[in-house]
Amino acid sequence: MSGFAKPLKIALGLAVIAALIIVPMNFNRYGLFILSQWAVMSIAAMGLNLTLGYAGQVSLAQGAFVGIGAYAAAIMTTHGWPLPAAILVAIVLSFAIGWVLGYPALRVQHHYLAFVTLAFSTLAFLLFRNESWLTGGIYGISNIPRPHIFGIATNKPLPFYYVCLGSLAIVSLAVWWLIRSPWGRAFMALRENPLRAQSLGIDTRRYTLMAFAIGSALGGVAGALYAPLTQYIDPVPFNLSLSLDLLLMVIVGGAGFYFGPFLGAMIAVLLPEWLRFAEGYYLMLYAVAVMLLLIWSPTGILGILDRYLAERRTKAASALRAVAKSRLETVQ
Amino acid sequence: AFGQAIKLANVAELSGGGATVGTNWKNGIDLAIEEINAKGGVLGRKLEVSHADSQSNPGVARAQVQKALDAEPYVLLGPGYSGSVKVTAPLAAEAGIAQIMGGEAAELTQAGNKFLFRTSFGQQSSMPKVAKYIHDEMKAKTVAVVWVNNDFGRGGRDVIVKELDRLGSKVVADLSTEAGQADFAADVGKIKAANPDAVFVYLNEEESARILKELKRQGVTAPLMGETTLIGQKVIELAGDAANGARGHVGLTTDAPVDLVKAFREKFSKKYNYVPDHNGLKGYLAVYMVKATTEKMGKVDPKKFADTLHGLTIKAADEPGILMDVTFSDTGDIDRQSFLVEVVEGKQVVKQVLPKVK
Amino acid sequence: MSAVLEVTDIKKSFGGIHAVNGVSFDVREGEILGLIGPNGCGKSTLFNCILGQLTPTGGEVKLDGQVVTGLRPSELNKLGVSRTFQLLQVFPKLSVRENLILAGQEHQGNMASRLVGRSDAGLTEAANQMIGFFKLDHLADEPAGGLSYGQQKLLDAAMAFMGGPRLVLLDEPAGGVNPSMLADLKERLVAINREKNATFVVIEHNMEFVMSLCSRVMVMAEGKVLAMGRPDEVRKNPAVIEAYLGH
Amino acid sequence: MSNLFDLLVAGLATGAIYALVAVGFTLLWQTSQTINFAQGEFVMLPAFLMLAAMQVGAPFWLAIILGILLSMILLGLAFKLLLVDPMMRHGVLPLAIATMALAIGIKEAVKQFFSAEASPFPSIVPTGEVAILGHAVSLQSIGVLVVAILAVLGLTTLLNRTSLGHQMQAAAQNPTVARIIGVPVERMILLTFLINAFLVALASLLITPIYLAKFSSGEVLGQAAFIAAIVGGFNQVRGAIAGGLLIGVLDNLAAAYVSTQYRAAVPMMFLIAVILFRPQGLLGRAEERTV
Amino acid sequence: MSDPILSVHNLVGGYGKMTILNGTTFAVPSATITTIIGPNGAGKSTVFKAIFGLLKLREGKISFAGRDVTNLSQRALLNAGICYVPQGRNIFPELSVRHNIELGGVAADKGLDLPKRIEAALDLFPALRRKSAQQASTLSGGEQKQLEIARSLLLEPKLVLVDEPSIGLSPLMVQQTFDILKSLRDRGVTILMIEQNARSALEISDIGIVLELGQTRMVDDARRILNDPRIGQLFLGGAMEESAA
Ligand SMILES: Nc1ncnc2c1ncn2[C@@H]1O[C@H](COP(=O)(O)OP(=O)(O)OP(=O)(O)O)[C@@H](O)[C@H]1O
Ligand SMILES: Nc1ncnc2c1ncn2[C@@H]1O[C@H](COP(=O)(O)OP(=O)(O)OP(=O)(O)O)[C@@H](O)[C@H]1O
Ligand SMILES: [Mg+2]
Ligand SMILES: [Mg+2]
Repeated sequence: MSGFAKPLKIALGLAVIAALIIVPMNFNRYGLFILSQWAVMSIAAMGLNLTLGYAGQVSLAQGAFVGIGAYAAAIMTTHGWPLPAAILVAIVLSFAIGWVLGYPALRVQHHYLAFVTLAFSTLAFLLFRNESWLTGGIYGISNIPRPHIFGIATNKPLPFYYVCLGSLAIVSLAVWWLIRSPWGRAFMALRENPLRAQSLGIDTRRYTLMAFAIGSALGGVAGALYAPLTQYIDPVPFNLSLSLDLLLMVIVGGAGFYFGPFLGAMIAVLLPEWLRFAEGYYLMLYAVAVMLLLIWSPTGILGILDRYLAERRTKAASALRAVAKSRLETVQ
Repeated sequence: AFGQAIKLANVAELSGGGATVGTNWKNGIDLAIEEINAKGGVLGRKLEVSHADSQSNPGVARAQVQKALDAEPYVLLGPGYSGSVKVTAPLAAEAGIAQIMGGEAAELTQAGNKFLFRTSFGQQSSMPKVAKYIHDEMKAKTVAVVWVNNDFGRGGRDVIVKELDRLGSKVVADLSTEAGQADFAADVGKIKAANPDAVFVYLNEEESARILKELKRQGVTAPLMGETTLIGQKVIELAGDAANGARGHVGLTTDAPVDLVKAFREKFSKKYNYVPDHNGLKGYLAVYMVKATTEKMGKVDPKKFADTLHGLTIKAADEPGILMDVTFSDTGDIDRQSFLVEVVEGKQVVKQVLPKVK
Repeated sequence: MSAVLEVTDIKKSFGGIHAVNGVSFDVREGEILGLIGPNGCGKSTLFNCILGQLTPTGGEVKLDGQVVTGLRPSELNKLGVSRTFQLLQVFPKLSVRENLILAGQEHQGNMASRLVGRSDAGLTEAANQMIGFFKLDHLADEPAGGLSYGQQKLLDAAMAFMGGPRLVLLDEPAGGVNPSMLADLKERLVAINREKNATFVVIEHNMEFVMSLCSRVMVMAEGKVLAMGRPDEVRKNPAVIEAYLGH
Repeated sequence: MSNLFDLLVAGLATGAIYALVAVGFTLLWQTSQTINFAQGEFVMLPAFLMLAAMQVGAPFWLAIILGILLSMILLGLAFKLLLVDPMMRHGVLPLAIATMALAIGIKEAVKQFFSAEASPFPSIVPTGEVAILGHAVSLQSIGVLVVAILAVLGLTTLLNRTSLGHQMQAAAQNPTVARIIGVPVERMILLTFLINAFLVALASLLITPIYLAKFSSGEVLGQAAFIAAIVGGFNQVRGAIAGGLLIGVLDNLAAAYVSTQYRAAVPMMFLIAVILFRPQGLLGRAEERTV
Repeated sequence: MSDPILSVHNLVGGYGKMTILNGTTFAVPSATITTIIGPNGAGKSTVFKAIFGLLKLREGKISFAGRDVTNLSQRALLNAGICYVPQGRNIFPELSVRHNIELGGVAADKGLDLPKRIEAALDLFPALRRKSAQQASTLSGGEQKQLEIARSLLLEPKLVLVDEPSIGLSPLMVQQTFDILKSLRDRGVTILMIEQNARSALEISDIGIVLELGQTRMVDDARRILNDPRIGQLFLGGAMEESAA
């Protein structure tokens, strides 16, 4: 990056953050709800981006982890536990289950792995639905309370939006830290060439399990926020289609790009809402929009940016090559 | 000549698992509004409705209802799925807007919500009638119950099992099935093995048609009892011969021996090219409930709407759009005549008219 | 000199094919052992068995007298054994520098410290030196997948040295590498061998390279050891000429 | 015991349907390394094309021909040109996601332009039943099974025995090299998708009378077929038959002997077991050498 | 020597915005073996890709047998009589060895007796015959290269572009491969080869080309290049030859 780009980037980031804090203050309840949903889905998608985008482990179970987090939070908070405790439990639970789900990834990859996780996601749905003693079964759990944070009630949409946004901020920072640490590089090594990675001392087993567990834990966090957001949960929203939606967010945003999930969640959560003017045709339009986007840039929205940056970089490199001295000439 | 339009908001299952339900409901609403507006509207004002899709997902339903309420509608229509009703009813109540919905789960109107109204019998009022019929008329000592494992099926199953138990009929097979299930061989095999005196079938229309075929294929002879979803016209069309002999309790049916209902069916199929199921009727009624209530108040007053509708009896003679005389209880439940229907040679035949409770 | 690596009666078969059929040999501390043999005689498979990439059907591998058969490749690497691959194996989307940092990072600290420590694990300097040596400077920030064949081959070799290994198994490091670069590479190997007392086993079909580099040469044929000895002895061995060298 | 036989027969009948849909998955994988999440919708759509043709007055036979032709144009040619071409080079995932969106699009379009209701569909196989060992077996199911087996036999022969088939596989496994040695890669890919389109149209014709024509019927069908394909072996067309029949039977046995509430879980657990202990699937071919 | 059958004039192009070829120019006479040498990353393989239409050129012209063939499709180039054996691993991993070889004949003229040529190719590489039913991916590195060479022998080309055939081959196999190339030349086929095994390659070549930084630095008689001390020092690893000798 050239010298002026960095301050520019920081300024842009600050502007976006300020906008996310200030602009929604005069949104109506619906707008705030959708924006909160965006924040929650961004968290879940960030988890999947870690598992899939960075570590290359295809998972069709992220929706199930959102479900696990949501049920953990719903059950605990309706029994009087505070939300932070519930989030903690959601994290631990999804981390542990994600870890176990990672084991198949040690044996199989790619589409096979996708189907193991798909099966898991179906099993999770059946458990949510059939184990009524715990989950309320098909009737679900209603009257999920929203928390008091520092003594402030978040029943109203705006305060709860800030809860979601704050959580998103914390998660974003944690993920940023993670992927720029050597762990992030090791995750990418899993994705790019696990064979070579092994022979360089990278404990591919442990990193694979970690990638699954951490990604799943973020799914759990998202779920634990989703429950108080809708204040009612039943098994249906956590079926396979949520996992597929999250996958769509990651790919459309740009798998393996830090900001991909934010944009992907925007496409998946906000775009259908913008298209609602088309009434009965809105989902059709949405489908077409997603296809066009992928036709335009199969590597996702950020793939376009990446291509642009790569071009700039290679231009510089080829200029270097053009002025490089021939060895034959130097001898002459 | 018209004053400002009266704005209704509809949030329904227009895509996802409940798309058929929601689409029928929406079409019913549109038909009613078209009729009413053609005849001069309500109190001289036109009706307008906005439709929003809940994607059969409670979270989305909540967002859409919020959006609808932010626009301050006169009355909120929908949703149809009980879960979605549960998540949205508190919002409407908080906004003080009446909500006329399609859900049938028993508990919906039992939470003391003063703004929620049904368009059909709740399962708590229909299932006892069915149980009584199975016990008294079919003389069934043993019953097999087949239900679809979603909130609709599960809700009905829970009430009927309790009722049958109370009446002394034994449930010998309690079979859950999946929405969209295609293969009922195993379920029917289990019914056959249990050899019950009667079978209660509580599935969606298409699955009903499939299980009817399979019951016939495996030669199950026990009498079949169900709800509208077992003996509706759609099912008969899809199941053919296999539907013959099936019986059902019908709160609302397009085949009711009522002229107004028949006329409705004509109009609906003419406009949309298919025969509506009971959800089409429910949507249609919901709009006429708005009309009748408003005319009763003599003004468009969202705050007083719910109060007025509680305890209101609407007579078909006064308001033909309501199709049959109906009374609303203080909890928002509905009371109306209903029918016991049997499929005979591909036609619904009314065997019995069950009078209003009160 | 003691044996760093002892391989006893290693066997590997795929279905009915006996790719490696009972191979035993020692590698002495500080030596450079050449491994040659006709195509398909089992050299790469032998490497894969030693390194835990394949599970041998039979036999035993000892490192410093400890049995290491069954250890995973990453565990062996942590014990100081590194390797290169015959077919190109780099991380195509990571830059050349990132490839090299990756190659060294697991040898710095432990897993927890790598999470909180420096993001380059303090390896940028070492990586840059390596880049300089292999003349990849102008490509340091390019994705490795965009390198030419020979450059990727060199990068693969460079990665093997990043962790400061004591035993390196090189599978055809010279293939596709320009002869003058190869001369540099050879010097480098010799230097590391002398200064760090690192041990090498080199599979190569480039006879000049093998004969001038190695202190001993092992010849394989059809999954078995055909000959073992000093380069000049092996070169004159009629069986070796017949099976491998030609003329 | 007779009950068990009934279950097996019913399971095989359902399984045959899964198999017929799964053939397309395995074909696409083997000859283009793509995964089509809209395959269920691909099977749903042709029936509606045929219904539409009949609504404007075409006789059934003509509607079938029109339906197949239209499917090959829409689901074969257009699909290949518009979605597959730009995305294929970028790996499995982008196209998989695009086909997910396509599935939504197809479903919504059918719902919007046709109906949200299920419609009956005429059967080209006589609707009667034959008695096998004293048990009624529907002719329709037999028809589906026969066509599925023929499709697999035909495709296996094509792919494994003919130069055309080898070229199709080569184009999938290494398109650049295939081009270099003169394989008309574009044409091979087009052929793949045309065959798939023909197969789904055929499947639609046979399955819809049993499943009913409904915009949402592709969801269940697509997923079941997917699982069948994996269980049978994703990289071999023949896997579809084994997987389809097995999943069909297993599903029925699970409902009968395990629990109806958890019936969907049994094929899933079986799937997990297969993948973990025989990842290539029952009839699949082991993955290639990696080191 | 006869007229050039292939001439490459002022090629400029690369990958994306990256320029690799900076005006590469050379000509290859008919029925010769011409070897291109140069450091890693010089752009040798890129030249081949450009000739074979796999790389969009920004400038320059390629003519073959008097015809402009710049940016033609691969099939058209094959039909014109050019065949290309790329660097690295270029097999169809999940097809059997035999099917891999058979695919080499896809672009063959009707007149060729393919079954016979396949047998002949398998005769040259006994290892492949032994493993003809195996999946190609299970072959060893060198065997995979043999497979590619065998595959390329099915056609009757006028010009063969072969990129570093010796990588991974045992000395015996290298000899044999070079012998095959020589016999092809003797039958009038033109060979354009890239080799890092430069000494052996130049020994069987008629012409040598030195490529550096995407430009042709020298085109000369192969012997003269082989004996040029500067070239030896820079590109042939002069030092190594001494220590080996
Ligand atoms: N696919 C690619 N994308 C981007 N850059 C590339 C790509 N392939 C090659 N390059 C660049 O082009 C330059 C020339 O590559 P090329 O493969 O032509 O070299 P070469 O002369 O064949 O080298 P070698 O002897 O190592 O095979 C290299 O510097 C490399 O970085
Ligand atoms: N997964 C496998 N399945 C079947 N056969 C295999 C497999 N892996 C290797 N082989 C066979 O084992 C033999 C040895 O292969 P290996 O790669 O070890 O040879 P190599 O000595 O390294 O040859 P090269 O010099 O060509 O690299 C070969 O004949 C190969 O066909
Ligand atoms: Mg090898
Ligand atoms: Mg090259």
